[in-house]
Amino acid sequence: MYSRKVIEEFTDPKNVGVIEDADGVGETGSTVDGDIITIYIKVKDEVLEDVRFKTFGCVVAISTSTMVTQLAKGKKIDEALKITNKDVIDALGGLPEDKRRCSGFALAALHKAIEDYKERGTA
Amino acid sequence: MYSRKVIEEFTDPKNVGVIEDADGVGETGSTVDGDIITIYIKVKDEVLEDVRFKTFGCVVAISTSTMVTQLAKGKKIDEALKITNKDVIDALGGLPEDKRRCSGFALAALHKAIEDYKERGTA
Amino acid sequence: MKRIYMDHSATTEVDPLVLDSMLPYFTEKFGNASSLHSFGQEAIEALSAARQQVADSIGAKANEIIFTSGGTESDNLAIRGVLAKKKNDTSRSQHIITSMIEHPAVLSTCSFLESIGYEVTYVPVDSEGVLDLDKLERSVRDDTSIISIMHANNEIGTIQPVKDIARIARDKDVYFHTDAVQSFGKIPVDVNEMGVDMLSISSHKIHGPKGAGVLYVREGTELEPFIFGGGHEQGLRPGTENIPGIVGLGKAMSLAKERLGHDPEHMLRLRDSLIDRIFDSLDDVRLNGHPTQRLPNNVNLSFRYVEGESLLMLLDVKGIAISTASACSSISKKESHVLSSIGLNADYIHGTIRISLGKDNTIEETDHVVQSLQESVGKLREMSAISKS
Amino acid sequence: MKRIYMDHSATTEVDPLVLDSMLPYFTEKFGNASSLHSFGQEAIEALSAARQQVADSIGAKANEIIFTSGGTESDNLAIRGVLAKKKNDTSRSQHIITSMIEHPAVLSTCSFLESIGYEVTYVPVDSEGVLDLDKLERSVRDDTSIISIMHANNEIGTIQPVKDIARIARDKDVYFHTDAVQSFGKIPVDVNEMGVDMLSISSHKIHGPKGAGVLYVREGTELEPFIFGGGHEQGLRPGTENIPGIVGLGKAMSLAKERLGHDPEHMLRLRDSLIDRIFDSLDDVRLNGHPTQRLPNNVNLSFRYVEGESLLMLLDVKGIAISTASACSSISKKESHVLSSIGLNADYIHGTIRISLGKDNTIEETDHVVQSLQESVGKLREMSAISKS
Ligand SMILES: Cc1ncc(COP(=O)(O)O)c(C=O)c1O
Ligand SMILES: Cc1ncc(COP(=O)(O)O)c(C=O)c1O
Ligand code: FES
Ligand code: FES
Repeated sequence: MYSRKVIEEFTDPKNVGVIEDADGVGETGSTVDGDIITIYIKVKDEVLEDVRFKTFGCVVAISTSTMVTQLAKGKKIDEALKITNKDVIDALGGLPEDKRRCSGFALAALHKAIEDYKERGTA
Repeated sequence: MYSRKVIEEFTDPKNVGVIEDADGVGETGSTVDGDIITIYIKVKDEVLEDVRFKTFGCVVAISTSTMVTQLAKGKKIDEALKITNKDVIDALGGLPEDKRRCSGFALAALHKAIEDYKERGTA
Repeated sequence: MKRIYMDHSATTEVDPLVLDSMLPYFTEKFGNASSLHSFGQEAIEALSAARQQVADSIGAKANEIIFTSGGTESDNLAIRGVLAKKKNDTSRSQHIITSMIEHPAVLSTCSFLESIGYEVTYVPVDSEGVLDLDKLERSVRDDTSIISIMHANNEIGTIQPVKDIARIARDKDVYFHTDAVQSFGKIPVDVNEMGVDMLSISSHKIHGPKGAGVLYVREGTELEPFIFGGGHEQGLRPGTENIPGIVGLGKAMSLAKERLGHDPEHMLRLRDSLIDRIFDSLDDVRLNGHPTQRLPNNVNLSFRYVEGESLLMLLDVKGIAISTASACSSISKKESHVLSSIGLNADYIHGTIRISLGKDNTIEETDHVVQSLQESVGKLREMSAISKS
Repeated sequence: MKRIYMDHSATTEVDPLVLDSMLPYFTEKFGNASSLHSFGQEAIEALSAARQQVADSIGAKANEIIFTSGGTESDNLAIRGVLAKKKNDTSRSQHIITSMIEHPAVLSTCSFLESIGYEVTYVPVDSEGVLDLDKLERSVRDDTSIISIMHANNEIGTIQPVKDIARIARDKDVYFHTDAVQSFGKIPVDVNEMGVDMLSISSHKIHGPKGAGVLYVREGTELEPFIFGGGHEQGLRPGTENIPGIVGLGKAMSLAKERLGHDPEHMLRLRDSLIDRIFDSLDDVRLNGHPTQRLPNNVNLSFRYVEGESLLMLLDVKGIAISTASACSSISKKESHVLSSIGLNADYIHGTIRISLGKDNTIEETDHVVQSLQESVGKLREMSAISKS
């Protein structure tokens, strides 16, 4: 059902954790649905210097979370915003059809974190 | 499904044939139903000296035919009339439930043959 | 005594290659295909591979294959599935067309449907068992939902003109289901060539295990399940999948498809030689069904003055296994609806047997059968209360 | 890596003795039980022997045993069979009683029946999953036809007071069907002790092959088939009998019955030690279901701050096979209706796993499971976006 890559990322996730002095935080999901993804970003010169996540959720939620952090980390914010859902899925070697819905949560959380960062900047 | 005895009697039936100068002939069944049993008797001093059959029909029709002739042959008419359907079935080591109906045809043909003999006598 | 099995239309022995393919799924890869763990994944992989094998064998796509417990269930699902779906579409739902010589799986389903208010037209066949296409065409109504006509008959082996039926169905925009339980593996079965919307297959008739079957459902055909439970098989057939059975079925269908260039030809040679020699050696015999438009493995004969069950048992004593009518009804000696539908005389009807050949039958076996038939028919005719004279 | 299988409520490996008993029926004694010849007779003998084994294992008579393709079909047949028979008996037909925690085989059947005009009462259960007997009794109406309440639940293992339910049903003159798919082989199942009219069993849950099941039907219970075809199984289940499957089922039931004095005790010991040690080693854990009135092989636990599928997969990577909810629905991550019915908090509901033990699991395996659970739950909690702090 899950690709080998999904299982690899899931069992050995990178960038797990909280950034205490994050420049932006984004959260998606709800405990009722059983999935919550929080993404923390640290920005320097418009570059995502650090990206971390905390996820309560299924295999897809966790593996997309770690993949999104890996794809985003080191990228400029503009470039990071260009990461598509398809990029995430491809990087994971595909996802089961019936799990496609949840694959967008992590990316959405990243977008929210970047928004949060931008809002803070303009505040 | 069929007892060993039924198969034995069926594959090696005794008393097959026509008695040309029979003292009584009885027939049951119809070609439409696919079963016709004819029983011929030869009587001497009220004893069934010879009993023969011709049967077009299923395994039960044939095996009860030969069994009825064997049970009746050599018996006094009075005694032959006392042969019950159960006697025939027991002598065959039992018959399948759903074939019980056809097991009475051969005995009925014997009764008809005896009737025929009696009618001829009174004629 | 070496036994001779010539009742392959009733059921077949499982091919050793098929059994081998099944064995790992009983004790090692025994998972439930609904489980997420590795045991479940093994089951899912087996299921997908079998589905692909089945699809490839009939020119279908994998997502068009629904696994069932056998031919009977497949027939029920096809007909009742379509009707259930169309239930609320009142203009197109009340009427079903089938033939007079279908298997009980279709006929009993139709009687049930009649009992709950549907109307069924039973199209007749000619004396060789071929469907009356004109009558079929004329029987289509505005409210006809489905036509279900078998590919080849299980008793007399007559092959129906399914392409023509499919054309009529398509013209009239009615679903066409065919029961290919007897035809698959004997003659080509390709769902696109044939133009069918649904097609039934039963594993145990093609050297696969008992307890598995297929309903092919063309993409876009709208069905509802008639058994309810979990959402297996695209929601059309709930219940934990019978993985070993399905694996065996997939293998059996692959093998049958591969051997289609060889096995049927072999059976055909045996069939025709058997028929010729029986006619040479016995009088008052009739061949039922179509002389050429018939399954390569079917020989259906009526012997006058002889009763079928008795003949069957005399042959059985000699180690030869054949059948009287359809295997389903041979225990209750009621008249075959197929033989009455082709107008066979009562004279002959009771003396009918079916010899159905298999790929492994040999010419030597047919020699033995011809000789045994001659002896047995002779013996029964001598004993018979009716005869020529 | 040696794998540890603890998902026996989903399916079980076929016992080697069971497989041995089946093997001859694939390739040697492969006849169709409807055939009159010797191959058919072998099949009939196998069928009768299996029927007797099944009957003996549940205290029934052979003629009360109907073979089906599995638990789902048995459940469908029981409920729909009774209703079909009573269809014309208008005073007693419109209403069905079941529980809120039945298997989808019963619940989906009931929704279907609702969709065609029947009324269904879903009796609630308490927080430990035990049926509310008062509510059950009060829900019986003049037009109630059947009560269907499972013997033991597949997710949380709670055992229902079937004797009490049977008493109510008998008092009110309503048929009582129970789904014993999970209970047979784990706790005593005797149809007379229990007082049921109908009872479902599935072969693959008790070390028998997939694709076979039983519906026990008490003599005198009036049913109609819901699949149509030949007249097999007393007219209640048409289709060529799956002889190898049925033989395996008979053997599996015999073995389970024989081992009833031993296997469940072993599983119970493992179960309780597993529960104790998990509670010792982890916080924020809940045991779902009844503490004592539960299947000896069922451990259903909720871990707060953790999601079930993730936990399942981490364990799978370590070679441990368990399940999240009922195997049937684990692929679609919808909330378990059983866990909502017992009022489990959303907090816990998503972190629920089921460990279902088998007779061959060992204490060493449970050691490994306890340790792996501790590691995996710890890891996921560290990763979790929600937690105590
Ligand atoms: C033409 C036809 N259809 C359907 C069936 C039923 O198949 P099964 O026995 O697998 O249910 C049979 C066999 O009995 C058959 O010959
Ligand atoms: C309680 C219960 N009933 C019915 C079923 C359905 O059985 P089967 O998978 O054999 O159709 C299951 C198993 O999934 C079950 O656990
Ligand atoms: S994130 Fe909801 S099921 Fe995966
Ligand atoms: S005599 Fe009629 S079936 Fe036997």
